[in-house]
Amino acid sequence: MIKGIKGHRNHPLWYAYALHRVSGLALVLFLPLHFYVLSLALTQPQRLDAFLHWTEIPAVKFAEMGLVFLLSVHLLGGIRLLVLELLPWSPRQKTWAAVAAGGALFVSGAFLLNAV
Amino acid sequence: MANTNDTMTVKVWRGDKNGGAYQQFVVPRQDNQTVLDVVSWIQQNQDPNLSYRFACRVGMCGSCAMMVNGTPRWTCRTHVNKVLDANTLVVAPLRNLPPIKDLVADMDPFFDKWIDAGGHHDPSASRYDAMPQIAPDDAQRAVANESIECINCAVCYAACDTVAHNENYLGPAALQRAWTLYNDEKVNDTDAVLAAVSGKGGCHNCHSQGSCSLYCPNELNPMRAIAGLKAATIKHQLKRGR
Amino acid sequence: MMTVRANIQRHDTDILVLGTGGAGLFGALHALQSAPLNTKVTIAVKGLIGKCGCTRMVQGGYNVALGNGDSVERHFMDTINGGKWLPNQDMAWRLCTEAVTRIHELENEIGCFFDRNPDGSVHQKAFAGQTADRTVHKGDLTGIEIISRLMEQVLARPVEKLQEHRAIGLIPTPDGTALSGVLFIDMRTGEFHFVRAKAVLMATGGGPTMYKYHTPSGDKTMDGLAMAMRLGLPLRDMEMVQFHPTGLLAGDHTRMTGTVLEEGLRGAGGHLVNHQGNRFMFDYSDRGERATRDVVSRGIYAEMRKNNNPDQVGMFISMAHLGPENVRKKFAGMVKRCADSGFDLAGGQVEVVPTAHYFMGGVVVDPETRTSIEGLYVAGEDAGGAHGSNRLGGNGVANSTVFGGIAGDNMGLDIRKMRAHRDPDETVIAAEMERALYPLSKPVGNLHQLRKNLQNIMWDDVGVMRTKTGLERGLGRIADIRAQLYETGVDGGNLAYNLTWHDWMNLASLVDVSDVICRAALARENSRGAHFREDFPEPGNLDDSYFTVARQVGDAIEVTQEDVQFTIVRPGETILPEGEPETLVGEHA
Amino acid sequence: MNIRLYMAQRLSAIIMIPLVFGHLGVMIYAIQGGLSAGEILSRTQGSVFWFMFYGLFVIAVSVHGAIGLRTIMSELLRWNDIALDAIMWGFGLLSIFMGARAVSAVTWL
Ligand SMILES: Cc1cc2nc3c(=O)[nH]c(=O)nc-3n(C[C@H](O)[C@H](O)[C@H](O)COP(=O)(O)OP(=O)(O)OC[C@H]3O[C@@H](n4cnc5c(N)ncnc54)[C@H](O)[C@@H]3O)c2cc1C
Ligand code: HEM
Ligand code: SF4
Ligand code: F3S
Ligand code: FES
Repeated sequence: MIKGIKGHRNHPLWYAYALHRVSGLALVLFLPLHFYVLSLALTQPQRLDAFLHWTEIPAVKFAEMGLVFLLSVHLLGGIRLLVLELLPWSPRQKTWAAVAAGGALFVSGAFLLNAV
Repeated sequence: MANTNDTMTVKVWRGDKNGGAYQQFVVPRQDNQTVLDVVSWIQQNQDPNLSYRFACRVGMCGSCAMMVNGTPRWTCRTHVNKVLDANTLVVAPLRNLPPIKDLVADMDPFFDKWIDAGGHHDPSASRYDAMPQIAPDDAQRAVANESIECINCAVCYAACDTVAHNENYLGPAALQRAWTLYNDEKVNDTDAVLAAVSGKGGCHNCHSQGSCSLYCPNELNPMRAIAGLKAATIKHQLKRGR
Repeated sequence: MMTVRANIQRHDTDILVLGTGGAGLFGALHALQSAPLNTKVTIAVKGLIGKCGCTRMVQGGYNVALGNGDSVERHFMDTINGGKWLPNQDMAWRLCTEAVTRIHELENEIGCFFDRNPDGSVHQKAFAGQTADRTVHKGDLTGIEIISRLMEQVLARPVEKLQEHRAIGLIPTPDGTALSGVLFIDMRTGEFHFVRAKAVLMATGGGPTMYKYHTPSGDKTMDGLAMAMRLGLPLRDMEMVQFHPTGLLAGDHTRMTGTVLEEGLRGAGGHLVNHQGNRFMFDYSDRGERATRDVVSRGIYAEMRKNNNPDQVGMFISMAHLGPENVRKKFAGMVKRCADSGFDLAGGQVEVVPTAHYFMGGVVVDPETRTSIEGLYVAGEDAGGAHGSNRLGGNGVANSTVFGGIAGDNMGLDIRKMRAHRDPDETVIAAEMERALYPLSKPVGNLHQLRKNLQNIMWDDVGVMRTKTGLERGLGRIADIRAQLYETGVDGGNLAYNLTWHDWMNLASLVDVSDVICRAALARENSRGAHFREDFPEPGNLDDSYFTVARQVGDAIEVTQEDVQFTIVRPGETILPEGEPETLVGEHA
Repeated sequence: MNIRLYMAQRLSAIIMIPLVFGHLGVMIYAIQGGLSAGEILSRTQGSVFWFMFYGLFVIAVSVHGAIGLRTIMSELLRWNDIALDAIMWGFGLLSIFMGARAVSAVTWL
């Protein structure tokens, strides 16, 4: 597994947890900004348009995509957690949970590549 | 002694609650050598002041757990070959518990939480009553049986980052015990079990990091038990209509 | 050289329990139940509560007659026969009757769960030497279930908890007729601690760890019996050391060596083979590998002596013919444990030796656990009498939980009559402290080697098979070890959690008790149960059965013999109703 | 975290699952079609459906995010309960307020 990570953390479920937290935190920080931009439509539609043009710039687009990426990662991770916590466990669930963690990573990675 | 193939480097944490540092030893390698044997060898042959704890030496008492190369393990049943990294072992007292001296951690917080989680049987019958008839293939009993092998070694407790970050968190072993009680048909007041795990440090703090289940030396699955508690508490809450 | 910091903390309690095995924990719980409200109960233990001692290591299970053809009478007769007519019959009877209540208490009040039959009733199986399916169990980890549940009950109650407190002396009153309290070392700080109590239960669990190969947990070093001896209490059956036939042999350097490979392996059809690959147990018994522990231990030992290949000390247990997959499934825990130390139990062979397992000897008590000194109660493996010369598998936990509970009941009642605490004999406190501090003033030496030497001596001279010559040689060699021990010092620079200091005290206890074992073994010139004299292989006349009593008088040990009182049944008789079959256990295929 | 916060957080998460899928869908569609303020607004303004959709979303995400933030602050910075509750309510209310403005901007006539 990954070198340099503290021994007890070096496994897929822990990575899934860390990713979920980081993505959640990033989304929380992004949310007010997002709302602000949208509310521009009310007061100054032209500035919203300008902003949306601004989003055509690759770097910005990349950042926006990053957020979409985070949202989808968080979504998949969240679904995984909800399934794990609220639905009954089958005997294989421990393995299944690890697979799902990997799966969420993979799917969101693919999404990122697609979108860019 | 030179560090050859016949020896290994062992870094041992020395200190107490006021802090400490690693001290290096060179220890001969042997067949069938456990980490506990390595630590014992150092105490018996190199430094008589080294402190560590063990009792049963066969993985039944849960006294000997330590951090070995960053990972919590029962040392009496951890073969050196399994954990040796670049011919080096780094041994420290169990994480998430206050150190007493060298490799000995104070396990009281772990057991205090065990009791706080409601982790003991509240009798519903007496010694003069018959033993309950319980079919071995009873589904609920099967769930209760799953964690019966817990030796309260606190390996899971040391592996969990939620424990590290949240001092109220009851931790995987205590919650798993509560889950067993919840599924024990001998327990009358399952509401009380759920109440004990629904407070500030309760099961809802678990982030399903899974380190507990991964490192439990008895291959138990506290993560699953905690998930069970989460679902049960929700069901109970919804039933109460709130 | 260090200056001795002989400051000592003192405090009082009402009821003090030493040890947290089955006996200690039940003692504390029952004392809380029977004592007047607001009685202070203190529990002091060398390790952590419930995490040290042997009760946790119980695998096979708990003997109790629960009907289905079995009866308390049958359990009793098995116990007497197994003990070769040496048990104290009143104690054995108490054990068998009370076990029935205790197992119900464990299930219903303590919260244990024992394995069930398909119909939901409690499952019972038969250990060797039993005539009924009697052993209640939880898989092969019965002790974990029992002790974890007991531990929780005690932790949840308002009991004063002195963990990692090592008892080093039972302190009498100045006139010596009663106990005042117990002197401890708080292992975490290295400080002395004297606790006065109206009633003290000693339940430190014996534990014959003075043998090269032994099964008990590392904290058990016969401290209790050594303390009792210094107090002048009579000890009985001290020659009776039970060997388990199949201890793991994994090398000198690993603590795994000596640990038990479970009985069930032989029961399920495991073979014992010598280094030529031949089965040999049928040379020693027509029950082969399924003979009782003492017989199989002697068989292995005899075969080991025949083999003079120094690289192959032990014999081998071989399971592969039963199908490795099958073995892996049926004995999952054992297979995994062997694999952890590098052996393949399911498919290969594992080297085994007889290993010292249980100590039948102990303090002379009455069936109420009272001793000859007021205020001191002894229960569990520390107490002698219930098993006589041999303990049946499954009677160990039954014994400790039954008598621990009885002790608790009695202490709770007896303290009602005891108004005040008794003052200690300060000279004894001073002497015990001096004894503990003694090694700190001597030049540091190799304690570890010394303990190994003792263990070799006990194994060679006072072990599975004994002779007069060997025992006499052993006596001399034990004395040598004692002399060397008193020349071997410990670095006392830091007494906090100083394991080496405790190793010294451990060895001191072991030497003291080893000496008594050897003397008692010399005194018994016949062979009964666990005690086998090659020079006196016959059991002697059962009607004239006697047990040994050892006592320290001044600096000397006196060993005397006392006749067994057949208070319930005489040799050749039975208390089973007429027409009862001899055994209800079919030979399992 | 206690059971009420836990339930609120999980409930809001469940509510958001379809909403996020919907939102992501719109965004991908929008990206592919090129995006202008006018286009967005023409789709959403005056639509009761989108009002309900984003209204619910804002409430759910505010609850969910606020509780999530509380958890993180509690574990990483070990704030006390008062500070934690303050940041939770502060963030939640701010988020609802800003979100309400955004929704009304996007869906009002
Ligand atoms: C591997 C193994 C398997 C066994 N399997 C079975 C079985 O299947 N069935 C059965 O019936 N029996 C079995 N036994 C025997 C059984 O475990 C014992 O007979 C019984 O548990 C003894 O209980 P106890 O309470 O007397 O002592 P223990 O449980 O050994 O407890 C002794 C306590 O005293 C403490 N102590 C020791 N010295 C001091 C001191 N100086 N100061 C303070 N505290 C001290 C110890 O730390 C410990 O807490 C087995 C034993 C072993 C070793
Ligand atoms: C469908 C959408 C979502 C689902 C299913 C979902 C699910 C979850 C779940 C189950 C948790 C609990 C994790 C834990 O306790 O370990 C969580 C935490 C969190 N979520 Fe979401 N979430 C979603 C959307 C969002 C959004 C849009 C935000 C941004 C505001 C967000 C922010 C957070 C934060 C900050 C946490 C705390 C993270 C932590 O405790 O580690 N979530 N989410
Ligand atoms: S669940 Fe496993 S790791 Fe945790 S205390 Fe029990 S045995 Fe140890
Ligand atoms: S590691 Fe900790 S976060 Fe939960 S799943 Fe296990 S208790
Ligand atoms: S010493 Fe008992 S579990 Fe390791």
